[in-house]
Amino acid sequence: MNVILEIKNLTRSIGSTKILKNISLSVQQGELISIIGRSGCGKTSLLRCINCLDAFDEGYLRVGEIVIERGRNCNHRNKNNNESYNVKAYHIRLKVGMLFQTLNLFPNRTVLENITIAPIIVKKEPKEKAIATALELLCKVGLKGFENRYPYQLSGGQSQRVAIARALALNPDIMLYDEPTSALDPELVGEVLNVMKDLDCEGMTQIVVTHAMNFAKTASDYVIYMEQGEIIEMDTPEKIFYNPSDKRTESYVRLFKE
Amino acid sequence: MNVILEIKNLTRSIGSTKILKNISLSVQQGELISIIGRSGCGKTSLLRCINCLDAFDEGYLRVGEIVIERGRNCNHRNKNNNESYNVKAYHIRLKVGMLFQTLNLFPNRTVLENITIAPIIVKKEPKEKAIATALELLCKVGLKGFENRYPYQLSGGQSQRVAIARALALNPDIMLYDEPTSALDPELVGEVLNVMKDLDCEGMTQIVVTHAMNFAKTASDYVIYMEQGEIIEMDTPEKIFYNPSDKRTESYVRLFKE
Amino acid sequence: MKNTIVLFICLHLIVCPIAFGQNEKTLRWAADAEGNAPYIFQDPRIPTEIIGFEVDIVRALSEIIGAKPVFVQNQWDGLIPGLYRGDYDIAINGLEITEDRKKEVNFSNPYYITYLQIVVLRGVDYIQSLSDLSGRKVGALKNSLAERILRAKEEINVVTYEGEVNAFVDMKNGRIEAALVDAPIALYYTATNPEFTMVGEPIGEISYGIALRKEDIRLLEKINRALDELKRSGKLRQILEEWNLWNNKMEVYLDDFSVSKSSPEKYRYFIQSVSKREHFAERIELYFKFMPVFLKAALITLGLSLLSMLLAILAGLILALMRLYGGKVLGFLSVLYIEIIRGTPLLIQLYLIFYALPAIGVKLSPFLAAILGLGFNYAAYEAEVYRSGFLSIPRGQFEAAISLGMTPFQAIWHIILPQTFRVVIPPMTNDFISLIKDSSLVSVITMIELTKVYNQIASAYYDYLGTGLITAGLYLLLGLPFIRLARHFEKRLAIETKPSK
Amino acid sequence: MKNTIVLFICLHLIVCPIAFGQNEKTLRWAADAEGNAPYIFQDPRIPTEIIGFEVDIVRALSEIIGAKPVFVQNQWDGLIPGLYRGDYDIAINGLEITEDRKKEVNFSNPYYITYLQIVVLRGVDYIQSLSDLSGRKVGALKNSLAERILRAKEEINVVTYEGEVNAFVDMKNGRIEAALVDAPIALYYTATNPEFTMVGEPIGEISYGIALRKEDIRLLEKINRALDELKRSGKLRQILEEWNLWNNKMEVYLDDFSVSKSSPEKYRYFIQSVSKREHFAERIELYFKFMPVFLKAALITLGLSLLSMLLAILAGLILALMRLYGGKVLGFLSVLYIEIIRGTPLLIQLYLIFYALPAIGVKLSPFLAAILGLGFNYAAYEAEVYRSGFLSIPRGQFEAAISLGMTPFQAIWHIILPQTFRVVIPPMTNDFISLIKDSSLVSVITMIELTKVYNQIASAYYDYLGTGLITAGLYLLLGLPFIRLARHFEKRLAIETKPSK
Ligand SMILES: Nc1ncnc2c1ncn2[C@@H]1O[C@H](COP(=O)(O)OP(=O)(O)OP(=O)(O)O)[C@@H](O)[C@H]1O
Ligand SMILES: Nc1ncnc2c1ncn2[C@@H]1O[C@H](COP(=O)(O)OP(=O)(O)OP(=O)(O)O)[C@@H](O)[C@H]1O
Ligand SMILES: [Mg+2]
Ligand SMILES: [Mg+2]
Repeated sequence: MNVILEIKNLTRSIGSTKILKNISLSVQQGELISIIGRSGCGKTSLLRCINCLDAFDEGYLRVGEIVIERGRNCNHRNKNNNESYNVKAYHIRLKVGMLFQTLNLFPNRTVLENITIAPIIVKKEPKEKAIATALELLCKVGLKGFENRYPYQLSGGQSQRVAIARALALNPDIMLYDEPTSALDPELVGEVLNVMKDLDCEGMTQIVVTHAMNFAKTASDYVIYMEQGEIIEMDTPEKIFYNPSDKRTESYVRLFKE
Repeated sequence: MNVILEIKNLTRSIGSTKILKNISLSVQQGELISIIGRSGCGKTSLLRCINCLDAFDEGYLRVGEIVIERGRNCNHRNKNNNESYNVKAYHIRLKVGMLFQTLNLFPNRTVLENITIAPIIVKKEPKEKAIATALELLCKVGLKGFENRYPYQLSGGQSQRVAIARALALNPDIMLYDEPTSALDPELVGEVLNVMKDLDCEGMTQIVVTHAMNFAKTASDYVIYMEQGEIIEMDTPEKIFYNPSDKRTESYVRLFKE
Repeated sequence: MKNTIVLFICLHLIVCPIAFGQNEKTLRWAADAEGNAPYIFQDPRIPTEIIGFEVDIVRALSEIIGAKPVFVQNQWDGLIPGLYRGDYDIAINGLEITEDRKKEVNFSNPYYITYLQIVVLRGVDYIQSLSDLSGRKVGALKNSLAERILRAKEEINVVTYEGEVNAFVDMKNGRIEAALVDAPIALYYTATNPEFTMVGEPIGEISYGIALRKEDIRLLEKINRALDELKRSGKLRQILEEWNLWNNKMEVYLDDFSVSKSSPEKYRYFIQSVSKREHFAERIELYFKFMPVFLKAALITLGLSLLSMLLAILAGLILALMRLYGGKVLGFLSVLYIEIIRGTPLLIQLYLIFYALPAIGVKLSPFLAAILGLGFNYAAYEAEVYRSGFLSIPRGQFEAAISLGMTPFQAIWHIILPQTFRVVIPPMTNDFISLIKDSSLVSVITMIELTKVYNQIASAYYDYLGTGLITAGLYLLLGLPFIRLARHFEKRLAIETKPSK
Repeated sequence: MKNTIVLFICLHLIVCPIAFGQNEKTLRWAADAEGNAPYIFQDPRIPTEIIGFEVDIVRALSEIIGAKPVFVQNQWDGLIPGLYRGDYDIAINGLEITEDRKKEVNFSNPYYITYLQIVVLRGVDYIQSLSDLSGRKVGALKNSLAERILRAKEEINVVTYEGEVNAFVDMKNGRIEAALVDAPIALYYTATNPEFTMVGEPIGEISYGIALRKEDIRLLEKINRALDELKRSGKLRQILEEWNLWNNKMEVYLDDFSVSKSSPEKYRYFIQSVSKREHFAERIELYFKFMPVFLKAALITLGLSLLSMLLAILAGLILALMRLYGGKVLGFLSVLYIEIIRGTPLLIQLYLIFYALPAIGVKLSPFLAAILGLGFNYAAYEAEVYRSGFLSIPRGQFEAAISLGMTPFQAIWHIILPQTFRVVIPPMTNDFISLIKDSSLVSVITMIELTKVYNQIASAYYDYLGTGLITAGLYLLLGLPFIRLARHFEKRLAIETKPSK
């Protein structure tokens, strides 16, 4: 199969604290991966590194054919190649979509504009087509009729769904979701889940940070358990939840089986 | 028993759409109430009205001995008494604490300052005492050692817990939580739940908006189900989840029993 | 001020010796329309037109030469520097032919010869001649023939003035008893201000000539030949008669003692148009008549301010982007520009652009120079305003934009910049109002804007207070629509961008 | 400018007739230290001190009267208006007793009588007396006795100047051949500038007197009595001899023909201190000597700017809060204030505060008036800057604060305001830099700040370019620490308030 995302020995520190330690990971095209772990274990940080929003200190990152390598051995080369880092990061972000934990909707634009602006500017889609896609997506996340509202006129859950629609509108190769259902009621969680499953069928690669264990259990091909900036275990849901190989994973999943 | 919060026929419209319709509610001291309902049904709006952040159009609101009455019949009186409205709102907010869905931490202050500033300014607590309380609360929510961080240095779940601690530091008579555990992993949800239960034992009145049905089921004295700005049903968890009297409630709770 | 003036003089000496080729098909002539009747002044009925006997002479001359006359406004003091800057080819504005001036410029043959005249308040019958002035306070224009003549009589207490009008006002207030002024001014002023009257015989002799650059020998010859033609054909006499300026000196000069041929129509036109009105209502009417000129000047000030502000807003944006996202080199250049431009006076910047740039071959029109000077000065300030706007936008917005696949530039342009408007509008409105006021500085580079027109009209109609209030009001009004507009924008933006909950 | 000057004159006429009681225990005396040696000028060695023979006379007089002399700096042109504003009781600064001036003020008996002297370039031996000036260009101070005397000779081509120094400079440049100036100036200037020399006999007679308000008859008597005492005791002669100013006219006036009693120590002191240095290094040394004075003036400008900015920042905050949260009435008042103050020129506001407020009993010191004028003007601008800052803070911050039980005021003060700093610092730095430059306007209300000191020193040492560059550099430097400080703050705030993810 086709490994679309590959990470090797990725490390990121802020000041003296390492918030990502020696992360290695490879994701094949079309997989749906869940990341679980305690609050503050580095899930968001990992997603931000994959999307090149934060630069890592050392390690290897490949998305499609684009490779970014950093670290002690190639420090020197990279300093001169700063320009090329930015260009590569740009091309990676073109392939990768992201839903932020803080949503970051554009407050001065309507829901529709929030969703269509990137396709129009980045992909040079004709306006009509962008609007049609946007309306379809809004319908899917249950926000038909909200297209002319401004973000301040939305409830928490509505904002979250707009942000999902905005990220999906670009139809990226890889989608990163940071707690996509945190503000949603169980009914909507189901609907968003259906959207993701559809995308899974269409072959999109998806990585979901989530605290909803049921979701991780039922929907994902693989589950990653993180602790203190490290990937402890990555395996199928069955293995992770019922037969974890690491003790730390075991003690974590036991917590909510009780 | 002592009815500490009473709402009668409260209505709030934005433009032509009514987002809260004819809300009536009475809460006795020491109760823990959950509010559930679909995204966009008006849960946040109701909390904001109780905390006098948004003014309602018509209705009656009593918190402790403070009464605010608004509406067609008393419109005239209230216009002249705008001053007194602000004063009353201020006194209500003194009694009521609130956790925002968007958290709204103060970005230019450390975690400790975020928590201690209100007690020091509002309650004129001595600084040492405020700090002691704050450290205790941080410990309770699992954030020992984070007191000198700035909000931008926190993860999503960490921020949420700081916001909870900040609201609790004032030790209000009534606490309103807007989705207090949305960004927390199951382990932390349990811990926060314990904090709430402790407070419940200490006699604090608490109202929690939540999508975590388990939480609503197990922890609360009463559950309120809202739909489209209306309170459909308010009853004990057992009744709401296993024997709802309204069809709409039934169809909603059925959704996630499957 | 003193220091800036000294600096100016230094700059001037550096810059002025450069001359520019003249265009053969047009005759660019300069004068100061902030002058007095009957030389060159604003038509009291159609204040957008300039008229005067010198205007007529220039028209007639250019017809003979076969060139199109193009009027260039310049401050009287700057008429000769302007010649050498190459802004025009000739200057004509009651320039007396004196030895001093002859050292700097070439003069044509005189086109008019006149004399001095004593002016007193009507009813002061004890003054009838120069000798009656002994022991009295008498006013004269500073550095004029009149002053020299009066100083020659020791017993006379001479008071000198910057403009004749000031002398007349002082006379009315009783501070002087008589004034000795050029005859044309005496004639026109007394005719329109009946409380004054001319007394006594003509005194002295004054010749007015057209000033040209020393090196323009060929043009001088042409002008002199054309003047001869004017004299010969009787056209010069006709012009002077129309303005009621024909006199014995001219009779002798032109050797033409025949009877009058033309009636003084233009003189009458002026007298009828300007004659002092005593009623308040008529004064108001007069103000209404000025209005078009004021409005036109206000429009120029407005256009100037708007274009400068536009430039400042654009250049400021570029500077701010350079500083924030341009890396070390561009960022440093931007900071350097900002600090140097903010640190030095606008006046000197304007002067350099207008008078020093031609030395390196860049010769700008006053309007363009004014816009560039004001615009690039304010750009330094706007850059900082933008920067504060950019800093106010949460970083999450930028991250969201680039994670949607935008380039950093697209993110800034489409996402961040529109959100800064709300924050930058109030300080930019501040700066725009300052700019409107600062725009009056550009009169140093010969731009005619509101303040300049105020000076022109006030001195032409001898009314400083009323026109002064109108001018002040206009300045205030100029800013208001933009304050309103800014407020309107702010309100709209406030609706659109209420912070999401 | 013309219009503002006319307005000033109007204001002045309204304001000046008010007199103020004088304090009997101090003698407030005014002069312009931007003058020439030997009258009143800055000590070349200790530039913080003012010295001069008039200083000595005033000291001696006050000792006799038994009052403490208090020096008040005032522009020379404004010495008489200042008297009537009540800023001081006497003015003494080479004021020639003339008929004109006598109409406005009372003069004491003369304290010094002198004459005019011809000054030429050394080596010009064809000029030895007044009659040798025929047919030549001769310089004189405008409106002075010298001018009147020269004008009396028709053959002389008189060139008038605002200050004697300008005449000397022009002479060096060959534009005039001689100058006729007051003897003390001739003496001191030629002594320190050996390329010039005095020639010929004393010409004419000039008497200097002390000017007082018309109504201060008693003080006049006191002063005259004290002057008599000075004359009688020989103290006056001693002072004049120390300054090398004793002359035949004074011998006659004091009827004292005895031999010299004191040596001209102070004259020598001055000559030795100032004598023109020809070496570059020595000139630099001279600049170093000026430095303390410049720095002191820079400190005043700085203090003035800082205090004004502080006021502007505080008042601006109040205005912004009124506008944003003050309800209809306060909000309207705030908008009104902002628009009117932004819409009218600072110069007029300063003048009103200084000259019109005393009419309603509020008499402010120049320093205070300057701070209030600048501060309240800039407050209007800062108010808008604050407003933009407030608008940039998400409403959630305010809601979080009040839901924690804060009053709206507490929420704004403790939560919102600190967060606005980041946004308001760049535009406020802009405004502070503008304010430093605008602060030079306050010299119209007799404040001595950097620009004023520059004019004083430049005219005292006849050096405009060098001192001009120093001044310009100081202005630039004044702003820099604040730009740095602002940048430092910004950086700190940027760390603290990175938008939370
Ligand atoms: N700027 C920073 N400075 C210091 N520490 C930081 C900074 N940003 C993040 N951290 C720390 O890095 C760790 C990982 O943060 P991250 O946001 O990735 O957590 P997370 O797994 O997403 O948690 P959550 O589930 O609560 O969102 C946290 O402990 C956080 O406190
Ligand atoms: N300013 C506004 N203008 C128009 N409609 C608004 C505005 N604010 C809120 N609404 C609407 O009011 C309804 C109630 O909003 P509210 O935030 O109370 O929902 P909620 O129950 O908290 O939802 P969630 O669970 O998604 O947070 C929503 O449908 C929302 O779209
Ligand atoms: Mg996270
Ligand atoms: Mg909500």
